[in-house]
Order: sequence, then structure tokens, then C-alpha cells
Amino acid sequence: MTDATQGAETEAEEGKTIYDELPDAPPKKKLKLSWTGKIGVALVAFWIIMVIVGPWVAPFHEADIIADDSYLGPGYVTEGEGTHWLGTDYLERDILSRILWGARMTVGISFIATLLAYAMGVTAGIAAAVKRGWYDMILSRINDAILSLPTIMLGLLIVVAFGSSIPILIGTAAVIYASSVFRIARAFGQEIMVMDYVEAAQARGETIWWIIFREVLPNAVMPLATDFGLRLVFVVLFISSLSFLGLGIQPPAADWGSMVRQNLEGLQYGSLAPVWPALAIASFTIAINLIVDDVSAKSGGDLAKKMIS
Amino acid sequence: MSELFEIDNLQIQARKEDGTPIPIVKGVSFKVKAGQVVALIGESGSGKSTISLATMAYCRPGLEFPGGEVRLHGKDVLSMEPQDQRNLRGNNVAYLAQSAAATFNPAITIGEQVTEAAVLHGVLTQDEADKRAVALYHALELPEPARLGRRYPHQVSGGQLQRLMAAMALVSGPDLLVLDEPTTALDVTTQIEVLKAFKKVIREEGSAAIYVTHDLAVVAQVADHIVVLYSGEIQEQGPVDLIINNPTHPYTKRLMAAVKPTPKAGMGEDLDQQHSRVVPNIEVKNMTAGYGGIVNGKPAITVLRDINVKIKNSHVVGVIGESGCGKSTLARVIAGLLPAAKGEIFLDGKQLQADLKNRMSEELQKVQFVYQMADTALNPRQLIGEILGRPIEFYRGIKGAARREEVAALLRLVELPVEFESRYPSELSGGQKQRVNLARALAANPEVVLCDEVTSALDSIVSSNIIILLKKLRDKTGVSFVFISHDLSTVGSFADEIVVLYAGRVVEQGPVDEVLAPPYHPYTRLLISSVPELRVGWLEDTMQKREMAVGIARGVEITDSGCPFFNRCPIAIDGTCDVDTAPIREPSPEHYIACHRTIEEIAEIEAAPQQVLHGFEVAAPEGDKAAKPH
Amino acid sequence: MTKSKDNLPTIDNVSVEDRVTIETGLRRGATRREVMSWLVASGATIAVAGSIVTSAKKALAATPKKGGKLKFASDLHGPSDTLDPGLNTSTIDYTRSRSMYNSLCQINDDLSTRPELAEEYSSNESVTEWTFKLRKNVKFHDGSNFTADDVLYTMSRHYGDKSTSTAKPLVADVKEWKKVDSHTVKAIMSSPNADLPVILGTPQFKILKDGTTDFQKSVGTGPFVTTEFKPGQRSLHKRNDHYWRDGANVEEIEIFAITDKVARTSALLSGDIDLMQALDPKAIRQIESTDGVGIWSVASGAYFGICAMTHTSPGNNPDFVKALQYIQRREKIVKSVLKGQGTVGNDHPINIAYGADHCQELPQRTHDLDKAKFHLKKSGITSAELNVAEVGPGMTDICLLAQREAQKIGLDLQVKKVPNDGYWGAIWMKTPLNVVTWNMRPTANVMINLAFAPDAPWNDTLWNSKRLGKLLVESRGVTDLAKRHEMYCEMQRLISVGSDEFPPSGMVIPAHRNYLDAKSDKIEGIGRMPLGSLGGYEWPEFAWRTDA
Amino acid sequence: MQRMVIQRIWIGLATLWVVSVMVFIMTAALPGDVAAIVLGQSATPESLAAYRAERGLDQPLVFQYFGWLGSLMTGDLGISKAGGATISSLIAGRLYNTMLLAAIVAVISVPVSVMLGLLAAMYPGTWIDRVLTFGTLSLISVPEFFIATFMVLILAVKLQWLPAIANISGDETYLELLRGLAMPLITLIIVVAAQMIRMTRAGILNVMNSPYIEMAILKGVRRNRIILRHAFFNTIGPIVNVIALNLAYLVSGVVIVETIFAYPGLAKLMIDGVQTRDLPLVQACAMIFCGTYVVLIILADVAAILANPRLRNPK
Repeated sequence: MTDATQGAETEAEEGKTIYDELPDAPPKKKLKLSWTGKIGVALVAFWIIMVIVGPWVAPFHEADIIADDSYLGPGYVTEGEGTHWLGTDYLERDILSRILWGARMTVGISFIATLLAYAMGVTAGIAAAVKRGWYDMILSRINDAILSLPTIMLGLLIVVAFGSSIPILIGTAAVIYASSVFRIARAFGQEIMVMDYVEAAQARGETIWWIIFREVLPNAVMPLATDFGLRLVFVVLFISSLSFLGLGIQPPAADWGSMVRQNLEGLQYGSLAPVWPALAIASFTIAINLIVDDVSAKSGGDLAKKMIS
Repeated sequence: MSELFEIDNLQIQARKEDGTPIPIVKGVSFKVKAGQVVALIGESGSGKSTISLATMAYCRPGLEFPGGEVRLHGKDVLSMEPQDQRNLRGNNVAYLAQSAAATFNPAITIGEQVTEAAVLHGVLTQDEADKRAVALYHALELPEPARLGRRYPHQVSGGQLQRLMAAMALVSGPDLLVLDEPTTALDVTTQIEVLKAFKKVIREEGSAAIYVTHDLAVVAQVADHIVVLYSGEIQEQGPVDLIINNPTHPYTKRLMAAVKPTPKAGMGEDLDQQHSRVVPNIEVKNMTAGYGGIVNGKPAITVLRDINVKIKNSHVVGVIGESGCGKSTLARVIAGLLPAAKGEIFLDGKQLQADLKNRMSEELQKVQFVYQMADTALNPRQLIGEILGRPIEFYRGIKGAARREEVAALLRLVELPVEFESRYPSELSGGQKQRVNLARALAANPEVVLCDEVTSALDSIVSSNIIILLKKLRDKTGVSFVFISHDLSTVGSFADEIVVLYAGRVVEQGPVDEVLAPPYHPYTRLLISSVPELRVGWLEDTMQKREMAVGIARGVEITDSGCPFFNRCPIAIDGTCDVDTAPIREPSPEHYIACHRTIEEIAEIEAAPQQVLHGFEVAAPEGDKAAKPH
Repeated sequence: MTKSKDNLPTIDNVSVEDRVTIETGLRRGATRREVMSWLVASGATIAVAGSIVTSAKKALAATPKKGGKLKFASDLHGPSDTLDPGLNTSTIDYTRSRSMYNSLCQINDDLSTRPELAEEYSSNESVTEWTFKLRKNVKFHDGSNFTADDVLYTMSRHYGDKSTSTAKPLVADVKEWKKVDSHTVKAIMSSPNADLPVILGTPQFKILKDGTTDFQKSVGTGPFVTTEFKPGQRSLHKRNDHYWRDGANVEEIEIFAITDKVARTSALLSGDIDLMQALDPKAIRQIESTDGVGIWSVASGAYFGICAMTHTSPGNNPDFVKALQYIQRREKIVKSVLKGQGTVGNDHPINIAYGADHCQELPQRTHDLDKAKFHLKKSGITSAELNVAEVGPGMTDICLLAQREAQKIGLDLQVKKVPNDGYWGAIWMKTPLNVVTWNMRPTANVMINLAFAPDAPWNDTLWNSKRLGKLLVESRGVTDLAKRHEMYCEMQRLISVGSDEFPPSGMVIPAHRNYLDAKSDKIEGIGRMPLGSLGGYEWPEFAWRTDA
Repeated sequence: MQRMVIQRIWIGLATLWVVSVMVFIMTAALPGDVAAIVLGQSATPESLAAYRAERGLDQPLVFQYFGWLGSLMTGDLGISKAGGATISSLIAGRLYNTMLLAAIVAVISVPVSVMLGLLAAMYPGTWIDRVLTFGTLSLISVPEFFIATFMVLILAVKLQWLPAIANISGDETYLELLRGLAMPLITLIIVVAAQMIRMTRAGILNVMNSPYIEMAILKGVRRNRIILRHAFFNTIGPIVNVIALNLAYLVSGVVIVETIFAYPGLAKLMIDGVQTRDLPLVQACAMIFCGTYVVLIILADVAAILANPRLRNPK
């Protein structure tokens, strides 16, 4: 044994007691939401609560046709029935109640649909990134095909073919948006596939499923989560635009999109009937985007702030 | 000398969730005189990079300056107006980052990036700047200086980029140069090249510099003054020769100890003959491998040619060579990650399938691969317990409590606390991650562990600790190691046998003591003399050596015919070496050298070192050296 | 700028009968006082009578001006737009046809007929043979003369397997079309039918030029020449300067559709169009409260129906049908859904708009949850699925009202909304409970024949009443009005209530709707013929601009 | 790069084919056929049969498909099963209209939104950024038919400045055309610009993490130059991609705008086609849409390559 290595060893022994290896970087700060982000969280929370309790807190049943007249202004009182805080719609129904009931439809359905879209899109997308070859080729082509057609067209085709029941609506939205999720998931998947730990797992002889769900997916969660928010917004708007073709959620069930749609005439003589549901949609979608904005592009923003003009 | 630059009780801190400060730099003070090179040394996490950035009144997002002053020409830069701070950056103070590859903007030409600062700060007009840049390219001995400016970063080599960084920093003739680990990521040969260039231009430009590194040997070559840092505090500082020749502080001693010794015979250990067998663990027979489609046993891009390697069990075979010589490829081929185009691989005498997809589980289990970068090798979303537990369960079917026990045992084996099983990789330091990385390979109860550059990315101290660990592991477990590295001294101190790869061919192989003792293959020679010594003036001395003259100036060229080292070999025979494949000479049993020169010739040339039989005089950079700062 | 209009009834919303009396009276030059006295006698207040007469006078007074361009927006168009009258199904088709073709006979606002291309027409005693004398010197747009051959060719398109005509059944009882001479044709009937002239007045029987097959640019004898026809986009119609009679007031008509009803209304309000079809009742207020535009509402026999198929459950259970009929809030529907532009229905198609054939004796069915509960209990049915498409403006809402009422009597009526396209092919007459809407037909007989006759191809509920079939055929020959009224009354009772031996038709008809359209005040001369939008699509020839 | 483009074109053709099959199957799966729809309530078994015979709908679907595919190869789009007009005559004018609208929107919205996006990225967290962020957010968060109708009521009905509908027919003067297009344009610009602004901003801020930006800061480079020279050039790839997708949407996805403004464009035509089960028509539109998408994506990739020297000129 030479002195050098000898020395190194002894010193190192002693060194370990005095000088531990230092952590590489100062502890990373968990991201803290800005005030806009907090507003977002609050609003989303509110609507989620409404999804659950909406029908019970609503003054009327969504389908009650009880008001004295259509397009009544906010605060009108129908004798023996009650106050219409946000007025009434074209069919003499209470708007506030319909919005509260509608949360269930709009928020609930969009949420489930988006979840489904992710289940499908992510699995297929990452699988494509992992398996490559023909599997990838075929999936990608089908995917392109779906992407290349206007969403509302596909919506029309599917809904008309199978009727616009709620399950069908969910399925439709899910399929359509799964394709865009597929694209993203595949991209992230390919990024992660080049990581050594994935190769290590392959070298170990792990199954494709282990690689997809244990090695790749967990590392794609964060970026996908932010995209989830945006996707959810698109689904909300997609379903309301379906209602434009009369294919959305069907009456008497209230959903915000069709509420806007059916009361549009109201606008023509200054009724707020269509404005309220529009606000509901906006409040929900904006809220989600506020959160997403806050989560994503934060660090980038920090560095950008250090720029001096 | 006047105080050019002064750091006075500098403090830098981060903040926790709840806003309570975490000090990163705890009241550091030192001075830099004009023309002086001050080295900040310490292992990663010592805050040396953070301090170096503070010289430009800059700190990374999440950090802040609670107190202290950073004075340039007596003026505090931290309290300056943002405008003035900006005018300072890239003008009075210039920065060279660790990884040039990352810090060059891929979308902008080199020329523009190099001259940008000078032009923006109005120091020079674009033409002047361009001229000056070309001059600096000359000074830094970069190829084709005239055309270099029009190229894009991805079109030049890592070593060249690193030097271009220097050009970028120097173009506006800064008073102070800040170099952050500028050579750490480089091959020994490249490192010398870059060091030499840096030292030269710093001298010529006469600007002061702060040189941040963890490698004392490097410091000894460039610095006048040394500041030793540990966890944000100065441990010791003083003139270079003082610190180098008699360090007083224990931490400095420890740094010294971690410096790689010059590779020489006998630096390794005699291996105990326990659990040795007749059949080698792994035997690679005239294997050829590479990338791209394979046409009759020849891949589109051939990386390895006719490789023959034996790995006796419980032996350590060191594979050495410059980056791109194919040493990692060799490991990947053995692991089956890259199917060989030609040749066989035997495990315990049984032939292995080329592609790991066709290998049986137990074969996979016996051969384990350890990646260079623990960061990418450990799944950041899995707990250490999971990372180590999975192979245990997968290969050995051990589950539940038994599995946890095994994991604990492994952690103890690699000298990590057992609690780590419930942590994520990101919560560990580089060294600790590398230990986990090793532990995962061992978790499979392998016979052979292939270590790909496992110490290259680590600080000297940390890596020396890893080596110590590896030695213990080999003795405890009787596992054979293939230890791949570009660092000859590390290999020398650990391996039983050495394989020297050059441009995808074995140029020399044999028992460590044989290889590290004359007669050397010229390339081995070059590698040995490239390992920096902890001695002031070593750089100058070694640059006088013959092998450096041609060896350093040129890059690797993959050739189909002849000896690939031809163009960098000081003793090559024109018309032979560049045409015929070199014959294999066997100076002693199991020691092979591939060279056209006979052992005798080599020996006698070694005896008379100075004459250059082939190639060039010590390459003197052409063009005007008169690029003076304004 | 809005102005409030007094809510006194105008000529627009008195019953067809009264209207006809008033208008014909005024035409015959009766004085204002005379007419008012009739009205007051029939129970109207002076004020009411006054306003009615005023509006009626206004309608008649002005004399048309020539010239100007007219933009008309319909509610639907698409690639299936066609100039082939035989395939006409949508308002936009009917309107285009009307502007470029003529019929043999023309239907008056009071549903009587007058000659058009037929100079005169008459039948024999037994109404088994009709003779049509054709107008001479009528020219087609391409200059060729109109002769009997054109008539025969046109009629031939409504017979045989190759025929795609949508009006085949209407003329099924014409055995043969005979050419007597170049300008005389005879129709030989298989059974007596006094209504043939009226039937020939319906859009499908517009007269084509002999041998016409290409309908992309077809020629007719009509008041306008089609100069541009882009299916699903628009069509332009220039005044036919060689028109055989003095008609066609405006210089040019542009016909297209704005499928979005809100946009359509906006276009009228902003003055981008002069005339719009299918005004959404929701928008009435807006139109009424805006200067320069007004609604054009014509009371008619058009109706909304909920069809309970009689061949299967639940429709084959008369009590269920009764329950369904008793839960209808008919007044509420007229008020809330139709915004007043309609009349309550009595579960049979023949309302007051059919004049004498309407059966006042039949008691009006009312909203009565107790009876409904009773019948539902008796039927033992607790849930049913109703397939709904928005086949007419308000259909869905009507069903929603029914659904709420159904809940109250313990009937779970699931309203399943289905898309309009494909409805007629896939849902109507195929699912147990569905909805239908019918335009008014020229006569009660035609109406019942189409939708209730045992052998009718469009028998909504597959209701098979021999008795009704018998009455239907007999009534055609009957000339004694009292007898005729009695027969029609029985038919209506059969359909609505049924008789001891026969169950009712299974049709629930809660309301009849007005044809509700809107126009700019600058447009006059829009008729009130109640067989279709804007006066039975008759307007192109008669409309004129006050600002021309 | 040529290789890449050629390869992409093949992939594009494959996609087109998949679309044609998909659309065909889906449309065929819809309840009712052209005949049933066209004849509607007044259909009788006989008239249905007659109609089908007349329009060749009585052949098996597979024959119909390959018949269509065959004539497509010869550039013949076939005849509308619903109206009997040739598909090309139905499409010609509308294709022009659609492209006209899309083009104008693109010309205006792309540069504007990219600039605004850059602006937002340059001053993150400032009021400019917040205003832009919130503004764009609100705009993408409301159904477009609400925005459109609202505008009609204000600009057309109340103020009577602009026509409420844009049923252009080609014989307008430029002024009329402009007035007619005004509101559809505004609506679409709002919709797509909001998207592109957000994406641009996000893209830039994403790149801001990279070491070479820090290096630029340490060289004392000005903010504007960091964004425009250092960050932007490395973001072009993703941004162009987003733009491409938005343009594709402008060609195929603007049903609602076309409906509300009675604008004779392709999207609405395809909807009509589906609603009348007019297979050849639907197919033709689908092909145009898919084709546009494919071309745009290829262009985006090419642009990305041109913007990235690493791909443009390899070692």
C-alpha cells in the first residue's frame, strides 16, 4: 500500500467524523401560491362543494316552472314561491337554482370526462413512447386523424350516432381529448425513456407495465397535472359548444353551457339570464387557469425577474 | 499591488417555507489583487460557486444577500443601482461557467455570443470585437480561428467550447475573471490543454481571476492565493505554495489526501487469491460493436473493434481511455444494453446472448451495470427503499420484512444510515446517491459489476471515499468489477488489470503494475503524464515532455486502417503506423502492447526522452499575440 | 328606441272565421260601423272591435308599390335544398318554388280556392271527375308556351315506383289525368273528392315544364326568375317581366337561411333582412318593443302532438293515454311556451282554424290531476320514456312541463332529447312515445286523412279505426253542411275520446300554434293563408316595399 | 431535411386515409340515411325506395366507399347525395370564404399575439403581465357563441354600425366585405389570439430556466435582448406548433362563428353534410380539413428545424 492511498483512507475515516459530505444545493422551497393562485383555489373549492351540495342549497328544483314570468330581473319575488335572486330564465325557472344544480353537470361531467381522457391518453401515449415501432406508428396515426378533425364535428358524429345521454357525452369528450393528452404524454414519455433508471429497469427485465406505471408515469405526473387543468377547461367549453348544436346535456338538467345558449334571446332586451351562467363558466375556468399559471412557469418567472432592462 | 477586488464579511442565505433564513455563506472575506489568481476550493455545497456569482452582485433565485460587501475598485457592487450592476457584468467582471455545453446558447453563432458583452457595453465596435475574438481564438489555440465565429456551439468539441468560454469572458478585457470549475468535466488530456490556455491568456491579459474548483492539483497549477471553504465558511487561506507545501488545517489536509497520486507501478494492492476460479467470470472474444444498422458484422458507426477482454473473478479490470474511445460502449455491450455486431461474450464459460432481451433472468442478475450519473440512474419518484428493494424482490423473490432487512443490510454495506430507505434521491448528496447507485447493483447478488465512470462526476474527496468503499466491497463480496474511467490514477489505485482503449481498440492491456511501468505504449505514456501533480510548476514541466507536443494538440481520429494513435504518437513510423494494423507485443505474460515499435525500440526511446521522431515541434500558436486589453 | 303597443287584439289574433267575415265584409265595402256591429253582436267590446277593424282596414287599404329588393331569411337550409317541388319539404324550398312556379289552383286566406294557371275548373255531380281549363298565352321563363302536356308531365311525377314525390298519397285517388285538348285536362277520380282543387293548391303540385329533369336551374311560369341558386347558401330571384299577370312587386328577392334563431332575429332588428321565418316565441317581446319591425302571427290548425303508439305499451292502454292528456297544462303552454301565439288543443287536429269542420260541441279537456291520477292508477303504469326532438319551436318545453306534472301524479316520464336530424326516420312512429308536429292542411279531411286514416302512411300512432276510415271517405261526397259537420264531429270525438267499442287515437294534442314570423314594417302585402309560414308561402308574388 | 419532409408527407397521406375510413364508418353509423333525412316527415316506403334508387344509395356501403375513393383519385369529388349538385360546386365558394377568413385572422392575430406574449414574458408579475394574463384568461374562458352574440347585439342591433350577418356572396364591394367580415374576424381573433399569447408567454418563461439565459444575464445583456435574441429563438419551435394548431382550428373549427354570422364557410357545410348524411360531402370536407392540418403541422416542423441550428446544420 502506498502512502497516498493509505493517507487518503485514514484521513477519510477521521474526515467523515468531522466533515460530512455536504448537501449539493440549498433545500428546494416548495412552491407557494401567489394571491391569484389562492383565489383560484378558493373558487374551484367553492364549485366543487356546489357539485356536492348544490341541489340542497338551491331555493328551487332546477326544473320548476313556477315564476310569474320569463326573463324576470334579479331579486323578483314570485308570490307564494320565493325570491329569484338572479331572476328567471326563458321558461320561468329560477336561474340561481339552475346554476347551482348545473354545477353538478358542468363541473362534474367535465371532470370525469377529463379524468377518463387522461386514463386513456396517458396510458396509450406512454405505452407508445415505451414500445415504439408499429404500435407507436398506428396509435399516432389514429391520433392524428382524431386531432385533424374539428372537435365539434367529432362530437356531432358520436352524439348523433349514440344519442346525447350523459355517459355518451362523457365518453365523447374523453375520446376527443384523450388524443391531445396522448400527444403530450408521448412527448414526456420519450423524454423520460432516455433516463438511465428506465434503462436500468429494462436491463433488469421488468415488464412493460412496470416500466410504464412505476418508472415513467410517476415522473410525468407534475407536467401532466398542469395540463390537466387546461384540458378540463377545454372540456367545459367543448360541452357548452355542443349545446350550441343542441347536443349538449339535455333538458331539464341544467348545464351552464346550454343555459347560456337557451337564454341568449334574453340578451336582446337586456335580461341578465344568459350572463349569470356565462359568469359561472368563466369563474370556474379562470380559477383553474390561475392555479395552473401559478404552478407552471414559476421558476422561469423568477429568473426572468432577475433581468435588468 | 492595489486591492482590485474585495469581499468583506459576505453573507448569503436561502429561506425555508416559513421564511426562517438558512445561511449558505456565513461571513466570508478575502481580497484579490490586480493580476492575481485566487482559488476558492472546497467540495460541492461549500458555497464556492455562490460566492463566485456574488462578485457580480448576482445570486440564484431563492437566495439573497442579507449583509456584507463586495467591493470592486473599492465600490460596493451589492448596493449599486441595477443599471450599474448590469454594466459591471461581462464588462468589469466576467464569468466562466462549469459546463460550456449548457451555457452556450444553441441558437446563436459562437461569434455573436463571444463578442456580445463587449459590443453591448460599448467597449468595442462589432468589428473590433470580432478582430479581438479571432485574436483570442489564436491565443487559446483554437482551430481555424477565422471561421470559428460563424459556427454554432454544437459544431465544436467540449474542450474547444470550454476555451471559447474563456474568449467570451475575456473579449471585453475584464478587470476580474471568475472561473467556476472550468475543467472538472473534462478528460485529463483536454484538461491540460484548457488549463494551459487559461493560464496563458490570464497572464497575457493581466487580469485578476477567481478560480473555483475542488481539485487542489489543478489549483496548484494556476493559482497565486488559495481560499479553502467548507459549508460557507473559510477554513484557511494563504499563498499557494504555503498551503500546498505545508497545510495546517485538517480540512485542507483532507483535500490534499484526496488528490489523485501520479499513476505508477505498485500503487494498487496485491489481491488475495480467495474465491478465484479457472474459468473467468466474463470473457469477451474478438468483439466488434457500434451503432446503426449492422451489415455483415460491421455496424454503420463502429465504436469497438476486435476487443478481447478477460475478467477473472473477484478481479477488478480497469478500462481507461479518453471520452469517445468506446469504454462505456464496452460495458454496455457486456451488459447486453448494446448488442454486439460480432464476437462472443461468455459468462462463467457459458455464452451469453448479445441482446439482453434474450438473456435469462439469472444471467441478467449476475451482470449488473452502474451508471455514471446517479441523478439520472435513480428514479427521483421512488424511495431509496424501493430502488434497492425492487431488484432484491425481482431477482431473489425476497418480500416484505425480509426485503426491508436486506435493504437495511445493503445500506450498511455502502456505509449509509438505514433511515435513508425512506428518503427520495433528491434528498441525498451526490456521494450518497452514488453509493445507493452501487448498492442497487449489489442488491442483485451479482458476479460482475460494471462501473461506468462512477467517480468522474464527483468531487475529489467524495470520489476517493467511493473508491475506498469499492475496495471494501470487492473484498467483502468477492464480486468482480469492470471499472471504467478516464482517470488513470484512480484506476491504478483500484484495478488489478488495466485495459487501455484508444479509438475503439485495445492498445495496451495487462496487470496494473506492468501497465503502469515501462515499457509504456505511447498512449499510456501520454495519459500518465497528463495526470496533474500536486506541485507548483508541474504544468510547465509536463508541457515540455515530448509526448505532449503532438499528443495534446490533436484530437482523436477514428481510422479504419493502421494504428489509430498515429496522428498523436511522437514515435510513430510514417508509412507503417498509418497503414498497417499494429502487431501485438507481449513484453511479459498477460501484458500486451499493440505497437509497430518493438519493446526494445520503445525502451530505448523512453531512455532518450527528448527527441521527437514524428510530427511537430511544440505547437506554437500562429497569429498575433498582441491582443492587448485596451 | 322602444315603444309600447296597446294590447288590444288586432286582426292578427281573431279566429280565422271572424277574420274572414271581417275582411270579406270590408272588401264588399261594408262600412266600418257595420262590421263593428257584427263584432259587438258576437260579444266583443267596442274598443276591441275598433282596434280589430282598424288593423283590418290597414291591411287592405294600401296599394302596392313596385320595385326594391327584399331579403328573406328562413330557418333551415343545406345541401338538400332543391327546386324540385316534388321534393320540397322545407319553408325555404316552398318559398323558392312559389316564386318561380304556379299551381293550377290557388288557395285563398279563407282556404277557398281560386284559379291560377287553370282559368276555371269544375267537377261533375258525383265529384268523380274534375275538368281544368288552362290559361292561354302563359309563357315559361324560357319563353315556351304553357300547355296541357306540362300539366300531365307534372302530375306524372307523383305516380309510379320511380316517383320520389312527397305528396303522392294526396292524389292517390286520381285514377287518370287526361289531356282533352292543348289547354284542357281532366282528372278521373277513383272515389269522389271535392277537395282536389285545394290539394292541387299545395306546394308539391307546382307546374313544371314538360320534361324537366335538371332542377339546378329549372324554369317555371312564376313571378320570379331564379338567377342564382346555391344550395345551403342563397338564391336570387329577379322579377319576371313577362309574367302572365300583374304580380311580383319587388325587383329582386334574396332567399337564404340563418339557422341560428338568435342571429336571425338580430339580423331583422339590425335591418339586414326584411322578412324572417320562424320567430322564437321568446323573442316576441323584443320585436314588439322595437320600432320598424313587427311580428307576423297567423292563427292556424298546425299542432304539437305527443304520440302514444297504439300497437304497444304504454300507448295501447287507453287509461295511460287519458292520464297523459289530463296532465297537460294547456293554458300554461300557450302562455309560457308559445307566449300567447297559439290556441289550446283538444287532443284532435281540427281546431277553429278549420272553420265549420271544427267541433265546438266537443268539451274542452282541462288540466285535472285527480282524473289523471285515477287513470294512471287504473293503467298501472308508473314510468315511460318519451323521445323528444325540437320538431317545432317549444316542443321540448311542452314535454318538460308534462314531465313535471307527471311527477305529481307519480308517473316517471323520462324525457329523452334526440337530435332533429334522423328523427323522422328513426324515432317517429318507431318508438312507443314520441312527438310530432303537423302543419295545417287545406281541409279537415286532408288533415285527418294524412295522419289518422287507418291506411295513412303517416298515421302517427298506427291507430286503426275502421269507423274513422269509413267516415273519412263518406264525408268527401257529402254536400249537406249539417250532415258533414256531424260526421267531422264524430271523427274528432273518435280521435280525442274514442268510443265505447274503439279506443282513442293515442294522440295528445295540447296546443295548436300560430305561424309566428316577423317582418320589417317596410314590407306589406304578406298574406294570411294559414297553411304555412308568412301566409302559406304565398308572399313572394304579393309582397311590396313601402319605401320602394 | 428533405427526407424528413417526404417522410412526413407519406405519414400525412396515411393520416388522410385513416380519416376517410373513420369518417365514413362514423357517418354510416348515424341513424337514418340521406333519403330518410331529405324526405323527412313526408317520407313513405315507396318514396324512400325511389329516392335511394335515384341516388345510388341502394348499393352496399363498401362499394360506395371504394367508388368514392376511386373517383377521388381521379380528382372527382362526386355528387351530393342530398341535393344532387356536384360537391365541387358546393365547396368552391365556401373554401374561398373559409380560407379568406382564416388568412385575415392569421395575418392579424399571429404577430400581435406573439408580440403581446413576449411583452408579458418580459415583465413577469408586472401590471402589463397581469392585465394580459387575466384578459386572455377571461376571453378563453367564455363560450365563443356568447362573445359573438354579445357583439352582434352591441355593434349591430344597438349601434347599427356593422351588419349582424356576413352571408357574403362575392358580389360585394371591398367596403361591404370588410364590414361584413368585421365581427367574425374580431370574434376569431379574440379566440385564437388569447391562446397564442398564453402559449408564447409560457414558452418563453420555460426557456428562461436554462443556464444560457443566466449566462446572458451575467454578461449584462439587456432584458429586451435576452428575451428577443436569447430566449425567443429557442422557443420558436413550440410557438410555431401552437400557431399551426390554431390555424388548423381556424379552417375547420369555426362552426359556431359561421353559424352565428350566417357565414358560408366549410365548417358549417360539413355539419350540414353530417346532418343530412351526405357522405361524399362530409368526406370532401374531412379531406380538406385533415389535409390542412397535415400541411400546417409539416410547415411547423420545418419552421422548427430552420429555427434550430442543431437540426438545420448538423456537425
